[in-house]
Amino acid sequence: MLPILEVKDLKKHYPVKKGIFGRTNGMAKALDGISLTICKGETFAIVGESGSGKTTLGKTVLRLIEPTSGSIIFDGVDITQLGAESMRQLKTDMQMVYQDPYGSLDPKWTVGRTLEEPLRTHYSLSAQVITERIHRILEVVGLTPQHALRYPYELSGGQRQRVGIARALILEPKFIVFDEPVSALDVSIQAQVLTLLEDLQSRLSLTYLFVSHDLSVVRYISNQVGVMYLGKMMEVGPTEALFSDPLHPYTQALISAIPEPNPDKRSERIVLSGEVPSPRNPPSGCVFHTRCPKAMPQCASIQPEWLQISENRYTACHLYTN
Amino acid sequence: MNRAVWHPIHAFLGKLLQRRLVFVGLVLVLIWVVLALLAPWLAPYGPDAIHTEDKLLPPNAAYWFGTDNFGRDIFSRILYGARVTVWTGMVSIGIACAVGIPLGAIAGYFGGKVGNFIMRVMDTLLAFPSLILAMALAASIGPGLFGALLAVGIVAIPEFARLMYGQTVVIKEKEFIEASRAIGVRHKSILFHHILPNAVAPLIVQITLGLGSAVLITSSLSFLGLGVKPPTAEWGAMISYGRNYIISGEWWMTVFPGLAIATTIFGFILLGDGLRDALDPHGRTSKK
Amino acid sequence: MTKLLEIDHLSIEFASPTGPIQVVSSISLDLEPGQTHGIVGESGSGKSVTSLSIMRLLPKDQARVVEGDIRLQGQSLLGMSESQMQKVRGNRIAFIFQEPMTALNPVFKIGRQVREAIRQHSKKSKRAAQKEAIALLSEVGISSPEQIVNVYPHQLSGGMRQRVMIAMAIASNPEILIADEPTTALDVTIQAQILDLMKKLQKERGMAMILITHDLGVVAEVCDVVSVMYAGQIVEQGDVKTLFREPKHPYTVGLLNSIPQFSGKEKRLQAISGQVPHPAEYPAGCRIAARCPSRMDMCDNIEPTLYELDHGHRCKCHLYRGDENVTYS
Amino acid sequence: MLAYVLRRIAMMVPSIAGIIMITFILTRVLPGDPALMITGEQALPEFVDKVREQYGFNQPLLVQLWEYLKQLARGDLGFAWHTGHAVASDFVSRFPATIELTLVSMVIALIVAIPLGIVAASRQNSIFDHFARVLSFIGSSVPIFWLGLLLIGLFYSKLGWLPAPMGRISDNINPPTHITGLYVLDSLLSWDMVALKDSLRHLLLPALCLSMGTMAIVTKMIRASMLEVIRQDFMRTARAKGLSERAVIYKHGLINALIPTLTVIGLQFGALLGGAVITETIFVWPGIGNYVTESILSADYAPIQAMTLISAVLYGCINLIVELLYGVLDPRVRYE
Amino acid sequence: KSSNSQESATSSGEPQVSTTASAKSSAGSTITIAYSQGAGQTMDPHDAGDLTSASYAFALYDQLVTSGTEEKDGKTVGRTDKIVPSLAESWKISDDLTTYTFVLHDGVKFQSGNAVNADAVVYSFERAKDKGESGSLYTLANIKSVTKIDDKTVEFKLGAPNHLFLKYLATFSFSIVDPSVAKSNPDDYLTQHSAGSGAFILEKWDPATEAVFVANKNYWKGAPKVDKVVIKYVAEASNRELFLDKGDVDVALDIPAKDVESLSKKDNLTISSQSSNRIVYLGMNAKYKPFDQLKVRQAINYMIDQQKLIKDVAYNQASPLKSSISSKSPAFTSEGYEYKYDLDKAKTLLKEAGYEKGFTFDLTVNSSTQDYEDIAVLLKAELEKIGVTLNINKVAPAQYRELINKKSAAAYLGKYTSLVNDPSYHYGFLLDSKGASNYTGYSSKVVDDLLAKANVEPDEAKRTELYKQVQKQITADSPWAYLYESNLIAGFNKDVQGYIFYPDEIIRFSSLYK
Ligand SMILES: Nc1ncnc2c1ncn2[C@@H]1O[C@H](COP(=O)(O)OP(=O)(O)OP(=O)(O)O)[C@@H](O)[C@H]1O
Ligand SMILES: Nc1ncnc2c1ncn2[C@@H]1O[C@H](COP(=O)(O)OP(=O)(O)OP(=O)(O)O)[C@@H](O)[C@H]1O
Ligand SMILES: [Mg+2]
Ligand SMILES: [Mg+2]
Repeated sequence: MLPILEVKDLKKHYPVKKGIFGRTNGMAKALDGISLTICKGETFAIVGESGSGKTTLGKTVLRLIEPTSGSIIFDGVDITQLGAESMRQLKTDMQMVYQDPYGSLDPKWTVGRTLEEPLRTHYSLSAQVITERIHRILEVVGLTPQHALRYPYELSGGQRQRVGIARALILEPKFIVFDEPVSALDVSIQAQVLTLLEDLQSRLSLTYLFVSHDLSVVRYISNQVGVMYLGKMMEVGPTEALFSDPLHPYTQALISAIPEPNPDKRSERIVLSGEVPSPRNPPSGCVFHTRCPKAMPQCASIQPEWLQISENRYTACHLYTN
Repeated sequence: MNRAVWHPIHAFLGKLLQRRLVFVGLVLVLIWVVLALLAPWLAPYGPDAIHTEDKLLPPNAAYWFGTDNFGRDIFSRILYGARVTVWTGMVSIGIACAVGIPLGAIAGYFGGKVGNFIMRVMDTLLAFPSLILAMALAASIGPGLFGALLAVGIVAIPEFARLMYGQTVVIKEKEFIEASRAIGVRHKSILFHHILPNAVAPLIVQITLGLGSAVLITSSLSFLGLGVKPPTAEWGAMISYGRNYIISGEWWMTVFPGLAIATTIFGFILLGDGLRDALDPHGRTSKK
Repeated sequence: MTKLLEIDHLSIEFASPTGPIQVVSSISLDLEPGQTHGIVGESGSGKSVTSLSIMRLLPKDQARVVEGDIRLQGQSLLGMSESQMQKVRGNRIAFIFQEPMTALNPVFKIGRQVREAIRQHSKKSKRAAQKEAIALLSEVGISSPEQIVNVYPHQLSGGMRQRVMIAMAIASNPEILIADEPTTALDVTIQAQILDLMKKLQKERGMAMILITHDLGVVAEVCDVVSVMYAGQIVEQGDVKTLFREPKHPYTVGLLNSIPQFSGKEKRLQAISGQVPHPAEYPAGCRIAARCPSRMDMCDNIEPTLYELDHGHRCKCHLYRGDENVTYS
Repeated sequence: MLAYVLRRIAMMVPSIAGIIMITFILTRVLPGDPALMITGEQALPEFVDKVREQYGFNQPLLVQLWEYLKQLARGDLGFAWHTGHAVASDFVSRFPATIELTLVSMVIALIVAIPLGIVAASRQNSIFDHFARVLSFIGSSVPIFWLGLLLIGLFYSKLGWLPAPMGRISDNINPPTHITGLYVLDSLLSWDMVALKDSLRHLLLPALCLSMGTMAIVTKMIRASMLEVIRQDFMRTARAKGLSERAVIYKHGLINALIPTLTVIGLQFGALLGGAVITETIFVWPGIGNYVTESILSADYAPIQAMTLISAVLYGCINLIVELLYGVLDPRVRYE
Repeated sequence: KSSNSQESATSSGEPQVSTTASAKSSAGSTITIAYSQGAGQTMDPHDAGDLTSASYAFALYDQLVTSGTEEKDGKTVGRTDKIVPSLAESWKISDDLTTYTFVLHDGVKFQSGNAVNADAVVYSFERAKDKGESGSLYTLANIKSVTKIDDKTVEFKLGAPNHLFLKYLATFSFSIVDPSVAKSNPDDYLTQHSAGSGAFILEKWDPATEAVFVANKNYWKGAPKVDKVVIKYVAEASNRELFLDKGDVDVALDIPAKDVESLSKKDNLTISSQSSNRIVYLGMNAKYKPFDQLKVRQAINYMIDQQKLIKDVAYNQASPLKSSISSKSPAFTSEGYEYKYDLDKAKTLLKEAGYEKGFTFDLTVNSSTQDYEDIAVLLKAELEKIGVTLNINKVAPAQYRELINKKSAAAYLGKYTSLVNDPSYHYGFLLDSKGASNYTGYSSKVVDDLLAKANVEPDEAKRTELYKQVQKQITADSPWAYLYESNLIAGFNKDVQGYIFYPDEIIRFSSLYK
């Protein structure tokens, strides 16, 4: 399949400011050399614990955050080189859906006005066309035209998230980044949104970058999964393969940590000790070695390379170095 | 809370009227505004009409609040004074808004060196005790109504700039702002259509409270002789004038204009406080 | 036999501008010593209100118990004076809150806060309490407790804070530990650590536990008994294994079908349509009727009772009226 | 920490420079010819010119500014011709009076406001709460100059309970040994009870009058932040430990509620300095406020400039102190 | 020409001369006086330019000659137009009227113990010459030289005969200071310290609050009858009254006219309200339209109802002003003053001047005097009747001084009190076309010539005649509208004695006792 997005060695380092004169002493490496390829029509999921850089990755790919280095090739164009205006126009192709269904809609705007904004920003359309498109998109996401007149506080969380999705869809993009779109929602609503996303993808042949920390959701929705830890990619692979046969000890631990509601399917659990270190002060060598149950002496000093294990499977771990 | 089905205005009014104190405030402010508007029809005498034969009369049937040393009717003067007060309040707060809000918004939204500079200047202005700054300004601009309201307006600028700055900094971090940027909306549009409307509530509160302090500062200036020119009926000036008469027992020359000032400010403060509660149930806007 | 804790047809109302709103309706549950009782349900279903009412920590001027009772070893908690209640809180019943970020006082050192929990219900000296605090912290898996007692909450990660909360909760050896979504705010790997810790402590100390969560997986792993709440009511209650193997209530079934099954992608998710109503708009009759795939006409008007099935398994659904023996799959 | 303080002080420099500029410009556009005011009414024009030259008023503004800066650099605040004294010596003799007035007002305000705010918040909508709220509303609505007049009218002229509002101590009583210049403090230090009593009696009305606004605002702030704190999770944690409501409020709530209030208290010093201008006029208090009013009315540059400069420095220092206190009270804030 | 030594005997009105006085004074007595202002003051007699500082100078220092007093209705009243010896025991005036030779009093000592001798006099005049305030007077007095003849004798040479030279010498500006103290200290030492031979010694001075003077027990004219005089600065008139009434002060100056009546009724108080040299007028600058027209200025004059002003503004504590000089001045005449309140006449005049519809003008008033505002308010109401709109431009003292000094006020309210009670001095400042205080810019060749002539006219009767002509001319030209002559009002507690009123408004507190 054709890659629509290729990210190569993407880095985002935040200066850590201290003191009132804002002297920079150190860098927080939110993204530290991420590479990945997403093919058309596919869902690429990013999982990882809090602070691992998932959101940063999602936003950097859209250049909502300026990368420190690396390239982002979207549809054959390296968008890190684009000027502000061309980047603005590219927004019709790349969109974003946010985690917080409460914070991502302007509380003073009706749904209709929120949906109108992207159209008005990019096209000059007649009021009638705009209304039509709004109504159409509302139906697409499972709302009714009446919802256009509502204010966000009059909607439930699931409905708001649908509005967020509608806002992203109304420009008919090819590629959408979802930043934890369901983690703020109740299970029953979460399922509604997930099925909606599935439907939309198949109907509109969209490509998703889906950020989540919930492995069950990721497993359900994605074709490819990337596991991140402290700004680095630990493992990438096709979903089924990765879940059934995780390569990296971190992936293994993550998968085993998920509570399983089915009492008949419980398995032995690997409980990781300690917590995620700060990206301002990441461990040397393999960033995971401080918590790794299989850590070896060289892990503390040598940074493992990005290895291709089999056709689609990559990982960075010394277990596979030879 | 997200499932509230009321219309926002109904909800707002409901909350507002729930509090009796706010209602008192609203009524007080409205009374003064109405009195100011209708002063020429309500006042039994002209504000400067001299009746030397009736000078220094205590409150009586003909002169409800008594008369001053020229036999001017204190009641009429207070009514006309309301016009001066309403007018200075509106114009000076208008000036403060017109300058302070854009400055704060620009500094908050774009930040950087310019923003830093703007806020530094505002902080510098805030470092002056406001009354002393107002006095120096009023004296520099030259006494009179114009000088006073300009001075009061300038003194209030940094507060609006600071408030708007704080609001902008908070709002611009909200996801819906980034969502708009993700769509490609331009900065100007974001500032006008997203940030400003979301900052309106605390601004309204600040305007209300600002009106209260404008009344206070204007009357203080007049009291110190830096405000309106005689014989303009202004409350602070009336008190200043009347203070010499307290000792000889003519308390009405001081007490009534003082009550007028106090009730006006009281009204604005109650209203502002109530608006804050109604517009922002968590009272978070009160802090920077 | 008197139960350790007994909630008996408890109903709670909140004051609102438009009149009182009942957010918890006639809830009953029992807790045996050493048992773990899970409460699951969607947001707003009344889980936290129920748990806070046991501690009598609901805001007095807003919340009111309109019906029912809560008994601790037969003694009514609702009838206690405030000072008697203070002897129960933290001593016989302890509490862990959802947000470890805000549940600790930001301006006091960890040591002081743990000490306070210790000394509140014993006459220990400050010294002794400090020692005990260190011991407790190490018991909850904090590696260098001597240092941790001297730091402030903001210097700790979420997982560490939750451990501190647990240490404070077990300080007086309570008979019951109520944990309101103790792991929701935590990462999966940390969540696993904390759940492990809680299971371990419970076993060691023989505490009974009420675990509130919306994660069915957590319930399945940790609890013995589970109550499923919906719109202020318990709709299904029973032994965890039975309930998860054979969910009876259409809502429970829907809930289980809503979770992406981890073990395979074969099944498409089956979402429950619609959403939880606001407490002010709870319908008459069965409260789930509008969202229920097996809705019957009677559901709209007649509220079902909690029907007893076997092994203490209860289900609040007209499908399980005694006369008809319909099963749902 | 020390480095932080030094850096903070360094940061005050641009702001103070700004203030020097603003004041300089403001005073120069003040209408009124100082040379005319320096010389008496009978002075012949040639003597007026002589004075103009002597003080450099005939120089271009930039030169005057430069001269002023040079003079400031020498630590010389200039000469106040309207009193005929060096500004510095005027300040030395008047500032303690203002400081004393301001501090005592602040103390009064806090003594009333803190308990009132706490009680109001912990018993929201109780009679205490209503009382506190109404009091704070009234406190910020009543103009000082009016209140002052009424207070004098009542307590001095009508009732005669308090001494004449004139100066800081009665004529027949010797001021306490000069240590700090604050009579109350000095008389305590030198254990001069007669002076203490008398100076307190003199202070009472002006300080009360000046404290009203601050009292109102601080009450309101304490109440608001206490209400905010009461909602916090950690308060519930404290209750869940079995702490009594009192302990919860005073041990856990108070300090958290005080922290945000600190800023407001710091800012209030500025307001008090402003309020002192009016209070001092009304109560004939021999402080700096009176002095500045006179200076503004008689276009006397040097004292106005000195006053704004000093109040800006004071303001900066108070803010710094507030910030440092913040660091002490709130462990989340640390300065290095 | 004549020795005036016998005059000192006749003018026994100097109460402090009495050597037995100190015996009467109660031990440890203090008199507290509330002044209306403390600003602008100095202790340096040569720098003094305001009434407050002037009163200090008179207490701390002596002059060669001083103002006399007279007994009137059983009260001692000061006569600034009558000169009596002080440090100079006698003097001779040369025939050409330009050389004055003074013989100093014997054995007079400064407070430091140094003798008051010819050197001290010479030094003091040297010093006065260079100071702003006294220097002006020095110039006006046209002193050419001051020479020591011997230790006791000093000779003054004038540039031209000057009939009011002795009156100049009696002003505080020509106080004799102790050269040894003044020279051995920095120049501004005297600003805050005293070095005189006067009745009082400065003990303590805080310009913000008070000045404390202690009696000079060795005062050569006899020690004062009090031990201490405390001056309190109380800006607010109401406070001064309050303090006076409560006994917190013994004397309060500048009592507002409106309270005279009520205060006089109080048993514990005496109110002294006496007509001073102060005149209050409305100046109109002919440079500005429409005041360039005589008829307009006359019309304004016809709109002045002096009786009403005196009643409603001055509460009868004033008297009508019928000339451009105080009625207590030598040579005063009200001849030629025909104005009286006449609305129709004013209207007619305006019509003739082409302002039938009236006009608008700004009246500049000084915010420091409440009377001004009141006058302005009344005038405004009056002028409205003839269609003239008066805007009251109330400004702070500094701005007021600037506006009127630069002659940029078209109309202003002014007051004037001649320190030297003589038309020559008065007009030299006010209405001579070169006068330093000629704020209306009045310039009349006739008046200038008459004044020049009068200045050198030795014969008093002829001079009086010339000054009468001056007054008539000015009244006819009407650069001013005359308002009133105001009283100086002071309040005393009943037990305070010895107050002597001087029309120059400067209080001499040395004579007070209780
Ligand atoms: N603007 C910023 N300045 C400095 N550091 C930042 C900034 N934004 C993010 N970071 C840091 O970068 C790291 C990655 O953050 P990011 O938000 O991408 O994590 P995440 O994986 O999305 O976490 P979560 O699951 O909590 O959303 C974090 O440690 C964060 O502290
Ligand atoms: N103080 C309060 N005032 C009014 N209503 C309240 C209050 N606290 C809770 N409620 C209402 O009670 C209902 C139950 O709330 P509760 O917090 O128990 O839900 P929950 O099941 O714990 O949800 P979550 O999973 O979101 O924590 C909700 O509808 C809520 O709006
Ligand atoms: Mg994120
Ligand atoms: Mg909850």
